[in-house]
Amino acid sequence: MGIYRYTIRRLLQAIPVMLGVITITFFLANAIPGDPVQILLGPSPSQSEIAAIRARYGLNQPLWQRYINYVLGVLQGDLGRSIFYGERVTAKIAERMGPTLLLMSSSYAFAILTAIPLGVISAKRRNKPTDHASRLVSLVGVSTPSFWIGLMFILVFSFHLQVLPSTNLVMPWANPTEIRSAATRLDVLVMSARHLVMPMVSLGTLQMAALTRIERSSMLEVLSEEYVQLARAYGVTESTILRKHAFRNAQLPIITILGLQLTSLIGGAVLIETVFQINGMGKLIVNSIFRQDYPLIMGTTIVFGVVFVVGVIVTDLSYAYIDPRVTYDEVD
Amino acid sequence: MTDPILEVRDLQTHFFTADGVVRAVDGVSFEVYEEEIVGIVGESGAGKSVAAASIMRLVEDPGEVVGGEVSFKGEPIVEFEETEAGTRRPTDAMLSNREMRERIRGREIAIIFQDPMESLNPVFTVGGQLREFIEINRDVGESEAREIAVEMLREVGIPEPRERLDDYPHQFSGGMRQRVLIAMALSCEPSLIIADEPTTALDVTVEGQILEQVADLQEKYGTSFIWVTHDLGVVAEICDRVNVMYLGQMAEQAAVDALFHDTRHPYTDALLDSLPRPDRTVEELRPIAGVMPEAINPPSGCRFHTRCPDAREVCRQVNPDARDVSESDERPHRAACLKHEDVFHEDYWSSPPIDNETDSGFAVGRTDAGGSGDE
Amino acid sequence: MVALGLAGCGGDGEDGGGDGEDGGQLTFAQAKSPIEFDPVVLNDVPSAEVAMLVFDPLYGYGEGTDLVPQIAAEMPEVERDAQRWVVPLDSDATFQNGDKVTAEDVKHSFVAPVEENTENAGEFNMIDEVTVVDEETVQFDLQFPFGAFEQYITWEIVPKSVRTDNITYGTETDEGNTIVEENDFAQNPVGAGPFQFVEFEEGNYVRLERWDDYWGDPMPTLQEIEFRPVEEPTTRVTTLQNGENDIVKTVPPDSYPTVENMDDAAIEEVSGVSYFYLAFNCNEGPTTDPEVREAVDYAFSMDNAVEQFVEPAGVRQYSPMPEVLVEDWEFPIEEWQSAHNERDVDQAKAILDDSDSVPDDWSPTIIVPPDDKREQIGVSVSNGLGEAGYEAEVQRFDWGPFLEKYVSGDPGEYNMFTLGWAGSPDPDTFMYFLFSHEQIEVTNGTFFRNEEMNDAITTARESNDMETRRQAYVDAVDIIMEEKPHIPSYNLKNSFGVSDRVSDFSAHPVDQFSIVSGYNNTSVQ
Amino acid sequence: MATTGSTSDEVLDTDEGVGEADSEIESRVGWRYTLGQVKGDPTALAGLVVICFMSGLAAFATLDAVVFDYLSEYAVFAQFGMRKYWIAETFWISPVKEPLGARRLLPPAPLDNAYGQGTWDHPLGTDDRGRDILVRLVYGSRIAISVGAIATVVGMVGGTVVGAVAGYYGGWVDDVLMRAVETLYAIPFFILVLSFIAVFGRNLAFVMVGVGIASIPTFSRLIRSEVVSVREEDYIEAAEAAGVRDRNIIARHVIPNSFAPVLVQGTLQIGTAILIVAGLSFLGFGVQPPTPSWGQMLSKSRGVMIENVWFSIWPGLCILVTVVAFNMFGDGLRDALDPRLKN
Repeated sequence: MGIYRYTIRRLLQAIPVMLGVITITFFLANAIPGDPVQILLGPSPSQSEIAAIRARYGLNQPLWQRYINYVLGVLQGDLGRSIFYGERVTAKIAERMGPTLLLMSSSYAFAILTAIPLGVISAKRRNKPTDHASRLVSLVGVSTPSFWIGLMFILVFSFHLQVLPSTNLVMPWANPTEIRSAATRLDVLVMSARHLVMPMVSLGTLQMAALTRIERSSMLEVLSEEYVQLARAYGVTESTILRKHAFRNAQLPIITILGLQLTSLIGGAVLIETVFQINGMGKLIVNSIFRQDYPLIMGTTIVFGVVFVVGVIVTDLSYAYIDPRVTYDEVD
Repeated sequence: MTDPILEVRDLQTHFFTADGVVRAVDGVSFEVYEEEIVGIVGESGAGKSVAAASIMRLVEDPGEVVGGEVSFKGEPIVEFEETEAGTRRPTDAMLSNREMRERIRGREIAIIFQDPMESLNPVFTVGGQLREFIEINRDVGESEAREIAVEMLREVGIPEPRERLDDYPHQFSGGMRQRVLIAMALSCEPSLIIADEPTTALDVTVEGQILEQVADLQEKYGTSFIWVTHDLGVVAEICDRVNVMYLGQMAEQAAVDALFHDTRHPYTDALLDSLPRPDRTVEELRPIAGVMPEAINPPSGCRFHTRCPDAREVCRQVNPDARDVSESDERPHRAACLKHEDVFHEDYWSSPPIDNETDSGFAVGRTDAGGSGDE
Repeated sequence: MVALGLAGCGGDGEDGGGDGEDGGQLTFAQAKSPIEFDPVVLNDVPSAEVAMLVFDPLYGYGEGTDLVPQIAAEMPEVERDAQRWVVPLDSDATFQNGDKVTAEDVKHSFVAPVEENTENAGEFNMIDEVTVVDEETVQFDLQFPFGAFEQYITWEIVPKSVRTDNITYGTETDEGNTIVEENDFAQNPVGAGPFQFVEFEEGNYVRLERWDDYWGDPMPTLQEIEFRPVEEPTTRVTTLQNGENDIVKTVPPDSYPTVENMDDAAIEEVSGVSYFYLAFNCNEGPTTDPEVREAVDYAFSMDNAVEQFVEPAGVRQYSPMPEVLVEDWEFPIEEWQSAHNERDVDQAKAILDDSDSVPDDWSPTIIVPPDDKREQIGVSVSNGLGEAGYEAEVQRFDWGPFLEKYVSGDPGEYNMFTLGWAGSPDPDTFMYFLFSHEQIEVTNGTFFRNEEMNDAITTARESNDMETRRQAYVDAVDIIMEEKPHIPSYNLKNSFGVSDRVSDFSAHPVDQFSIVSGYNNTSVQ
Repeated sequence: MATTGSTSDEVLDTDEGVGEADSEIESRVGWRYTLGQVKGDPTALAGLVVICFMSGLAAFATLDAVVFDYLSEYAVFAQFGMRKYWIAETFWISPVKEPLGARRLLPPAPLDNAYGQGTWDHPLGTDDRGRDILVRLVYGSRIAISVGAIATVVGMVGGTVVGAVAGYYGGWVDDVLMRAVETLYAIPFFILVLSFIAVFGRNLAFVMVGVGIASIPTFSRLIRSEVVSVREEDYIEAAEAAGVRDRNIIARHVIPNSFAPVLVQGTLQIGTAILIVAGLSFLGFGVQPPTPSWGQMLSKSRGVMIENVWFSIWPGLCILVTVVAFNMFGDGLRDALDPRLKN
């Protein structure tokens, strides 16, 4: 089966999952106590005004009717209108998507780029000091609350050393003319990198540690495989073995984990966005829960669900790309 | 006869585990001459594969070659010398890892592993893997390596080899993969190929075909083989000379006919008795009593005495090395058994027999092993 | 006359602030992100802080709580015993789109909150009619004589045509209010203030730049202001320390020494017109009994709590009247202060144990908003009651749920709560909203009913005679101090951590801060 | 089911007996072996020691904070003066109330800061209300350990049931259940728990259940794959052939035999749950004050981080050490159960 058909099939399979996500979030969000209209209108609204607002948000209909309308709306790409902002949910999410995706992808990049060498070195020098050190780092890494790392970073690097900014993430794609003290694209990129480094490391540490552990054990397993011995027996150098013969195989478990870890990455992003005042989806959803802005709660959760499902499909596709044994029929 | 191309003397390979030192190979000597197929036979755990790996210096952590000599065409692959402190250390002359990699592995000695399913890297094409090894070991360019690969695949009986180069290992059957591995070994044009149970994982018909093919190819290319197996039937089919290993040591070494027809060691006898043969019924088959003790705690004296039907008290005390027990007109025939009293000069025949037959070999083996451990 | 004089100097200011002099760019860390900039609609501090620079009010404040005409040409003419207020407008006043500020715009600014029933509607429910006398004169007719009205005409003026053109109106409700469907004006405000709106990204920044054609005086020195929300107070202090922001709002009490010890920053502060308090549920439950409220006052030490958790960011306050008002109105603060009980746990325990209203296993609920200081006050009360043998639970809620709960009157939700109120420099803005019966369930969560007190508040509200009003307020506060529906707690300072790069920035008791005014003009190096 | 119940139960009796004995022997042997392995693993042992220590503290805190509180309602106990935090207040210092004239934000004993010199009365310093940090850490262990453990048990039980049923029946049951689990997985767990708390309130019980539910996918996937492989083994087929009912097969044979990896995952999951709960507390969704919890202490310390960083460091370290311990023990357990993975 071709990659396109496979992708389409996976997307089709994702439909019931997404429907489930929509259903769960719809009923959960609607079960949140408190009347959003009350919050919207403030003290002493008139009856007719309440009625008008209810009609506007479709709250005057029975729950099942609203559910059906909502699902139909989602199918047409309409996630409703935020009660707090009065804006379309899709517009609000589009506005907040950038920082979150930037944060998540840079954290993943950080995690992968540190975990792979660390895991490989660890496996190569098994039970040597380097290995012990790397294992200690990963053990502590998976056990430290990410937000605490973030707080300590701010204290040390922003307050005491004053070398890194702690808030107001600058997007690398921001227009240089709109950014204070930035003249060129390069300035913006440098600023963005300086802003990103602390949130990225705080969020990425857990992933980095988890991946290092997997990389190490996976590498150890591959290095004891017979085909690696065979390569040695044919005079292939150790570095070539690591780089070529063992490396690719050892990445297979990593790829699977990358897809599944997305959910913990998203959870971490909620905290890290709060710590570093990053104006992304994580902060949006926490605030929406506080404000009982449930169209926004639902919309954000659904979008996160899509991010996750797409992430898993992408990892499966790359799995099939790396491992020829897996055909697109078999991946599931 | 000319000089042997490979000479192994008193090779010792130990594994240093948390539970103690495992003497997987404990003083093994043998040699391989040009254009011959030498068998190494033994039960699993006898140390055959470790011995084979030791020759290539491919023993993995926590294993280590700790003593003895291996020389290949006069080059010291393994060579130790005594230090003043009484410990052993590799000599300066011993080939460095780099020399091993660049001059010996693949180029001079190639290896074929037991499991064709595990020996090929699943994420690279068969052609890619072949080509890489050919390029490394024959100093040829990419396209030439490709031609050699195609030629060699055809040689080992893979149909449409050119098309199949771009296939991945999982697209080949087990037998086909083993042929690929054989092609891989041959295509590097080594002087010696170590085949570590290459046909064990295959079914009998495929095994037969491959053995035949190997025999033909061996003749054609004049390559020497070390054929590691637990199957005396295979040995009988293709080997010129045989080494029988038991618990890290050599039990008997002889030309193949002599071994089968003029067996000089009780262990070989037992092995032969356990071999199903067309001229015997199932009832006549006699499996070897008991299991092989673990190499971490070998019995004292002759290692086989716990299971040996001919064991006597002296066998508990004296561990015989393999010595030439051949008649003067014969080719060399070595055996490590004290019953050749004329060679070993121990009072075997006057020593009281140990009764291994009545009790289960397992129980006796354990008691004796325990007893000897206390001594 | 003063206003005219100022307007006359406008030309000079313009020259001074022109392209020749660059007063720099200011970054200002707010405590939260603004949401919208339509003064008719907005009802949160961060939005108001930005809007006050884009819009000029009819009257502004001087350095203290004194009123200064801004778009108005002079102080209003008060007629018919303060039931009619006539305001002449400054003929120079111009909106940023070049349109003149007219009486029609002023009228719209005052009637729109009621017509659209925005959250600010309550502020103007005393207005009977706004009349456009001529293009430069507006007349307000009130439903009753209302002396405090001058505090309400500090309202910011919006350009009617621009605003209404950018709003999509929906249906009219039964009460004659109009529902607003979309309000683009709130995202693209145009006012008559010294700064022009440039760009806004919710949660990220608001950018304003100097309006070089500002009609008023003085012309700001600052070229540009960027507001950034930094919600966490410690992080705000951090951004001051590492230079990310030039000014940070609200220095938390524990960070005072930290900011004071910074080499290149200082604290700028002024007492605010605000009042923070502990209130009781007088609707239902044991706290309806004045004795129980008395006992709670005995059970803990508000002095101690304020000293530990509020100072130096605020000061102890003994009545609902903030310091400024006590001074201006010469209220008998010593007398009120003496109504406060010193901590006496035994006394509290004795009262509570003997009281018929208090069950033996009474476990009161104290709800607090998401603010550390008010939470700490709540915990102090809880600890005090615990020592008296009654385990109280402190529940911290976010603003949404909190605002919903504290006006429910349900003792299952709360027996006590801590809250604060920021008003204008007139006692009415505190007394009416916090204690009048009319505001019960709206902004008064005590449900405390006392006709005498309510009458006094109404009398004071509907009068223009200073002495009558003062006496009425004294009477009302006396009752409050006696009956204790509230235990007054503290007055918060409007405090800012200000980098040394910034000069001539000023904290303000009512407006929070002043960037540019008759007495200051902020600039950044 | 009801009508055929009696007969099949009879059939079952004999079979059950056999099956039970078998699996018990098997698991007992397995346990002894596992424990033996763990004993030889210093890291796992160290983890176990820390876990036992923290659990001991938590048990003590639960006794003092919960059991005594409950008993104090009975006159029999109340007359001894038994009450909430009795032990702490009698022998040491109250974990929830600051003493009169308490000094806030003191540093650990030998140090000093803007608030004064640390004293040995408060070896780790005092918090934002002047309460002793050490005693609050001790009592905070209760929340961390109990929430971590209970949430994990909820997830484990839920996940085991779902995974076992899906794996055993296969077919459409499997499809439906696994799709449902995937759905649960597709909603980021943090958001799931947050909404769960928003719906049901900030009760600790709901936090535990919420975190538990959020971890169901992990367990159900794990046990499903185990079940699928165990199912193929002979003794299940034998039981099936003997007419043992499905649910009994699952309960008595399949689950016990698939339990090892679930236990390993469970140990690791407790650590994860502790981290999640700390994160929730940080956002303000934890236990209500004044009940001490590590996450809440961290959250409170944020406001005075610059002035007294120790208030932030201690609870952070407690979380770190506890989670490290669970990870070390979990790793050791896994190595013991699956020596192949051992390094």
